[in-house]
Amino acid sequence: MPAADPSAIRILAEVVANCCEGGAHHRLTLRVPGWPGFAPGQFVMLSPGPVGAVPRSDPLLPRPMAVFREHADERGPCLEVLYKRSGRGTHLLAAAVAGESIALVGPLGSGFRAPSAPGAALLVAGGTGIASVFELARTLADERAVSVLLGARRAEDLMGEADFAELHVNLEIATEDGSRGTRGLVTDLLEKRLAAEPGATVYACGPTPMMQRCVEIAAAHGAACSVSLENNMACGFGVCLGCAAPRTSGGFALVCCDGPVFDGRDIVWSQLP
Amino acid sequence: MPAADPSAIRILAEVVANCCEGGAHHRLTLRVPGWPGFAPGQFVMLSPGPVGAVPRSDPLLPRPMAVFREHADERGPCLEVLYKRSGRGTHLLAAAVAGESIALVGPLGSGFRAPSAPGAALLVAGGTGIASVFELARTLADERAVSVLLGARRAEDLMGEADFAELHVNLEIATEDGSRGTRGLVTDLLEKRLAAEPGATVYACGPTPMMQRCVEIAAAHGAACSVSLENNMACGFGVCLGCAAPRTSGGFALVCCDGPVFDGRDIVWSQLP
Amino acid sequence: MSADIDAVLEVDTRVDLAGIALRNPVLAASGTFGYGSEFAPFLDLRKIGGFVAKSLTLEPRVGNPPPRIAEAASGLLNSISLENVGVEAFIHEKLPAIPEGVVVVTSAFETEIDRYAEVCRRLTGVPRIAGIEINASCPHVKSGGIEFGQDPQVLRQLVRSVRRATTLPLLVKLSPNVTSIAEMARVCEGEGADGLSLINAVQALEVDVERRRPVLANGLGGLSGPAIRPIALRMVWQAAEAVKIPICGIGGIDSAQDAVKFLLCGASAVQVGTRNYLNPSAAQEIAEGMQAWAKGRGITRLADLVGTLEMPRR
Amino acid sequence: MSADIDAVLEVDTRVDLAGIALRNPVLAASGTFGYGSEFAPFLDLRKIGGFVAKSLTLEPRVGNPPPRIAEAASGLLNSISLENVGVEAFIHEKLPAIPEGVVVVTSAFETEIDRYAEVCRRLTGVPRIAGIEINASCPHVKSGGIEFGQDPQVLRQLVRSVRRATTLPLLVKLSPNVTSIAEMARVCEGEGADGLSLINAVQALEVDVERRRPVLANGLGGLSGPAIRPIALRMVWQAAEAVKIPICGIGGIDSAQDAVKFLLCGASAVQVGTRNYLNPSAAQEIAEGMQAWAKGRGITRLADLVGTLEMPRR
Ligand SMILES: Cc1cc2nc3c(=O)[nH]c(=O)nc-3n(C[C@H](O)[C@H](O)[C@H](O)COP(=O)(O)OP(=O)(O)OC[C@H]3O[C@@H](n4cnc5c(N)ncnc54)[C@H](O)[C@@H]3O)c2cc1C
Ligand SMILES: Cc1cc2nc3c(=O)[nH]c(=O)nc-3n(C[C@H](O)[C@H](O)[C@H](O)COP(=O)(O)OP(=O)(O)OC[C@H]3O[C@@H](n4cnc5c(N)ncnc54)[C@H](O)[C@@H]3O)c2cc1C
Ligand SMILES: Cc1cc2nc3c(=O)[nH]c(=O)nc-3n(C[C@H](O)[C@H](O)[C@H](O)COP(=O)(O)O)c2cc1C
Ligand SMILES: Cc1cc2nc3c(=O)[nH]c(=O)nc-3n(C[C@H](O)[C@H](O)[C@H](O)COP(=O)(O)O)c2cc1C
Ligand code: FES
Ligand code: FES
Repeated sequence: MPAADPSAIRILAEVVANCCEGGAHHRLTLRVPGWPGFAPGQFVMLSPGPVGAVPRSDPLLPRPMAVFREHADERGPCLEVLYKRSGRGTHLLAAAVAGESIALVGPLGSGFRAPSAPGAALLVAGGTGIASVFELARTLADERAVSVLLGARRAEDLMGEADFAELHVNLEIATEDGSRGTRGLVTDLLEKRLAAEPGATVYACGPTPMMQRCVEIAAAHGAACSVSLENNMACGFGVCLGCAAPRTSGGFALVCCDGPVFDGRDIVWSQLP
Repeated sequence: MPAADPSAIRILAEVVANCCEGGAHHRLTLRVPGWPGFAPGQFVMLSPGPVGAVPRSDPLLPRPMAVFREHADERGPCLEVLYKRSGRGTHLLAAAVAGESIALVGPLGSGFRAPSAPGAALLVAGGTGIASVFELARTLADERAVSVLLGARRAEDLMGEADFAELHVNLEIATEDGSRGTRGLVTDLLEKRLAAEPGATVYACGPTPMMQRCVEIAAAHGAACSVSLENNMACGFGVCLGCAAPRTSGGFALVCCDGPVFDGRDIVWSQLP
Repeated sequence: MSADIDAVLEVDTRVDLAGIALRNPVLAASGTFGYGSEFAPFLDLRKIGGFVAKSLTLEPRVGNPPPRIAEAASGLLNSISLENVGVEAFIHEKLPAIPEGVVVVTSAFETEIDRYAEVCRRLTGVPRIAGIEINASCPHVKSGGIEFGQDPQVLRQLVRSVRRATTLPLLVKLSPNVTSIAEMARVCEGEGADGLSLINAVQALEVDVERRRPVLANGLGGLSGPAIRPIALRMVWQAAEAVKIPICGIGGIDSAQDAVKFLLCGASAVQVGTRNYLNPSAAQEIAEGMQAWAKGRGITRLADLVGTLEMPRR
Repeated sequence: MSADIDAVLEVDTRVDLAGIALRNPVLAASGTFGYGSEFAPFLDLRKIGGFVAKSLTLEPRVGNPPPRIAEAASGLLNSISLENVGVEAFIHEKLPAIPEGVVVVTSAFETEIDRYAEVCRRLTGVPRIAGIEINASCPHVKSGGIEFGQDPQVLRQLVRSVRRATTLPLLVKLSPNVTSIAEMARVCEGEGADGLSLINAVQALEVDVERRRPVLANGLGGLSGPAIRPIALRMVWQAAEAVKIPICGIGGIDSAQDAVKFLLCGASAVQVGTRNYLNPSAAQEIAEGMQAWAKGRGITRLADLVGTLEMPRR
């Protein structure tokens, strides 16, 4: 059982900003003194809601959120999280206002590994998974050709598009209703690009069926495909054993510390929760 | 067992405003379509926190709050509540922003009875009890001499002073540290006024020891004294039997529907929770 | 097309609970709904399946001294205990105040078996009373304070005795404070109970650290509300596996989805408890919500949901 | 003046738990603290009383298929079950990684009594191991799946057997899924257990209404967290009334005040469980919080709080 990132910290982070970016999408900026930096694909556990004298106990568990990116201002390191307001935890998160504190544990997880092959990188993302690949896109773009393929049901469901547009990457978008980019599935875009760029390395994060399809497409083209899983988690650092994902080689991997990033072939997709 | 006010309604009331008035004091204005009006001393049960798709279950119970006053704007009836942010429920209440909904049940309780004697009315209030006597002061002031005696530990702990100052009442204030009004206890003010105005009727709402002392002072002067109790409640309309207060005549009264207003002599003060 | 389906699909919400015909499976739980008419301002009593009145003893009883309630994490602790108007006052004063067409189940609660039986006899033959629920969570004085529902032998004697005392549909409300709810369920079935209600509040304690005393004046209390829902679902499922008589599921039901969970676990109907305090319109909202839920999924009979949980076999 | 008192008053936080000397009464609970070193980034392991390692079986075990956790109202449901590295890997790989000066209690967990005893034998004599906690909440295969801790006869045999197998301080961790925790406590005391730990998670079920299946792949699970705290406080108080051996209180402890509640109910020490997931610094914060709480009230020894709850007598 691998341990959590030894540089991980636990802190009451101050909310610098927490803005709705249209629909259910929000951008949270947290001030995190002592933040040790992070690798693309790492995440934090956030416990929204009152802390201190009047702690909340429902919803109980913290929520895993990818670190979208980090920066520093005059008062120290800050990090940004993009999230979708969906259930009880993210509703509570959306209610946090500047100046409040949110308990944070991180950085957690093992993050993405840089491509071992020299070719292009194809990043496929959908839903909340989009937030997990931004930093990967940014860093890889310094050294190689990067295509980012974003998928959503409708244009409104796209998260962080403007941020990606600022990177030196080839950005392609597919929506199921055609309201933005190509009409269809993002995996169709992947199919086309892989045909055009054999030898590319694929990275995927999003809904399970999307990731599973990416792994199949990559395999058919003989390309490596890393995926970042979004299992439910209680701790995020390898002690609750709650985030188990079945391994092709038998037994279970812990998504929080063996991953969240895995080689797509190592996961038994049919048995994922 | 008397029933709840038959005009009581249950509604998701819209927050019109929810402002901090310094320190822990807040003023909440709710739009309540169908609000049937209220008698001085009646209260509502408020369930702060998310409703609908993502209900909260902790803290679980609604909180009783006196109706401070009511008004109507072009969109219908509104009511005002003054509250002190103290525990988990009121912290959650303080987080509600305009446009959100708060579940409300009310008006509840039996309220104050007008004095049976023709003399002056002496209203003694401290802590959150101040909110319970405002409407009583306002209505009684139309027909008789009214003195309002407000007590607090320090000036910052006084709630709604400016509202009382606008009424045609004799307003006197006592603080324990002397930072506002007379230095000392509000019950000392009562003692003086009762000596000056024998035959006055006393009304008291505030911390239990304060109310108990008011009852003793009134008794010593042969004056009637009504008190409004602030017991913990689960339902507010007579079915949980949780708000029991021991009666002098034996057995228990339900504060929510037999009261919250009682003749001070009817309560066994030593056995109040 | 989907509008057509909407028009055609009527969800049949009726259920039979131990011989009591209910227009829908949502009742209000004993002790949380007073004697019914208290809720008239907040819901239409004819739109819910029915309600179980506050447990009745032979004589009127005053309750425990305050504090009697305390808040817990997602739950409520209470020690209201035996407080009620007594069986005669219920029959003569409370029952007539309940509108026609409302299904009224009564609840009996005593400290000795003979007295339980006597309460049942008094309730039997009274018009408007649809059934009796035996509250077995009362401490049995003769067994040293252990609840009637905690000892299979005592429970057997109790059910045998009350079964003889009434011809009304008889539900036994089980205590959750037991090692095996299945065993208790079988005892009741064996003695001719028509159905089971479960669970009652879970025995619990909350402490005031400053005063070094229990928060409740009475010491121990019963925990209810969402906190106990997963415990109640487990017990309903275990009881439903053990017996054939119908079950009424109780414990932390807050929403239509919660109610559906109990049906899936094997309950034929449910009772809403603590939630009634928080939202006195809850029982009706939950009943309507179940109908909407079923409709949205093309389910035509709520009764078809009962016991359809697919439990993995080990 | 008050500054003087502050300077003078040192709170003695030391407690003795069944022969294990602890620098303060706050341990971390088995299964919620891994093998200890996972928490090194988040707290100083020497600032807590100690920790109970994840329960060990003779052989390494893989756990149940996912989902293994589900959120409940103020609680967590889990079906992690037997997953662990096995007793040998613990001794040779995990134990050496734990810093010196940290009190390590091990936990044993098996499906047969002989195997429990064998785990205890292997742990006995290993340097650094301060004691053994017997996790009695495992289903006993020979009794048809009922937990070891649910049957007094089975529990008696288990404790007798493990007592013979080790000279280490022996704690028995009781299952809360019983009618009488006092009876189970007395069984353990009678068989020579040095202390009791309680409670383990409460058996529970959460349902996915859309898929009509339990949320956990395994079906039933254990409920932990604040939701069960009032149940745990009740059981600790009942067990403390029944036996003289020390008790370690467990269940939903979130804060120093919660921990004090358990001491008042009769626990000599406490274990923090689920809260470690939410806040990996929690155990240390709670230990320090208890000291501050006591200091603020002029209490000079935490051990003086144990069992001082004033329970009203009926
Ligand atoms: C590594 C990782 C990175 C992620 N990054 C992002 C991101 O950058 N942006 C983003 O928007 N989302 C991200 N997610 C997903 C995010 O964590 C979920 O959307 C979020 O937890 C939903 O919480 P909620 O409270 O709004 O939903 P809820 O409705 O409360 O939760 C959804 C369902 O899951 C259950 N559930 C939720 N959390 C848990 C849990 N911890 N254990 C068991 N059951 C649980 C709930 O009971 C419910 O049934 C990430 C997830 C992972 C694992
Ligand atoms: C008739 C009436 C009118 C009132 N009017 C006002 C008013 O106008 N303004 C105002 O500020 N306050 C008013 N109060 C007092 C107000 O209801 C309390 O201050 C409030 O409940 C505190 O809630 P909290 O969540 O902030 O505190 P908490 O700290 O959550 O509650 C304080 C303590 O009481 C317990 N508790 C709280 N509510 C309950 C309950 N319902 N049942 C059991 N235990 C409970 C908590 O567990 C805790 O121990 C009134 C009370 C009554 C009875
Ligand atoms: C304040 C209170 C009083 C209760 N009184 C009774 C009672 O008189 N008879 C009874 O059978 N159950 C009584 N109950 C138990 C409820 O009927 C129900 O079984 C329990 O609260 C669990 O359901 P819930 O979680 O929905 O509240 C009472 C519960 C509460 C909270
Ligand atoms: C995910 C998880 C795994 C657990 N594993 C074990 C275990 O291996 N052995 C054990 O004795 N208890 C185990 N427990 C039970 C805890 O030690 C504790 O008794 C229980 O969770 C109640 O305490 P809490 O409410 O503070 O969590 C586990 C609990 C959880 C939540
Ligand atoms: S989330 Fe706890 S082990 Fe992975
Ligand atoms: S608060 Fe429920 S009866 Fe008074």
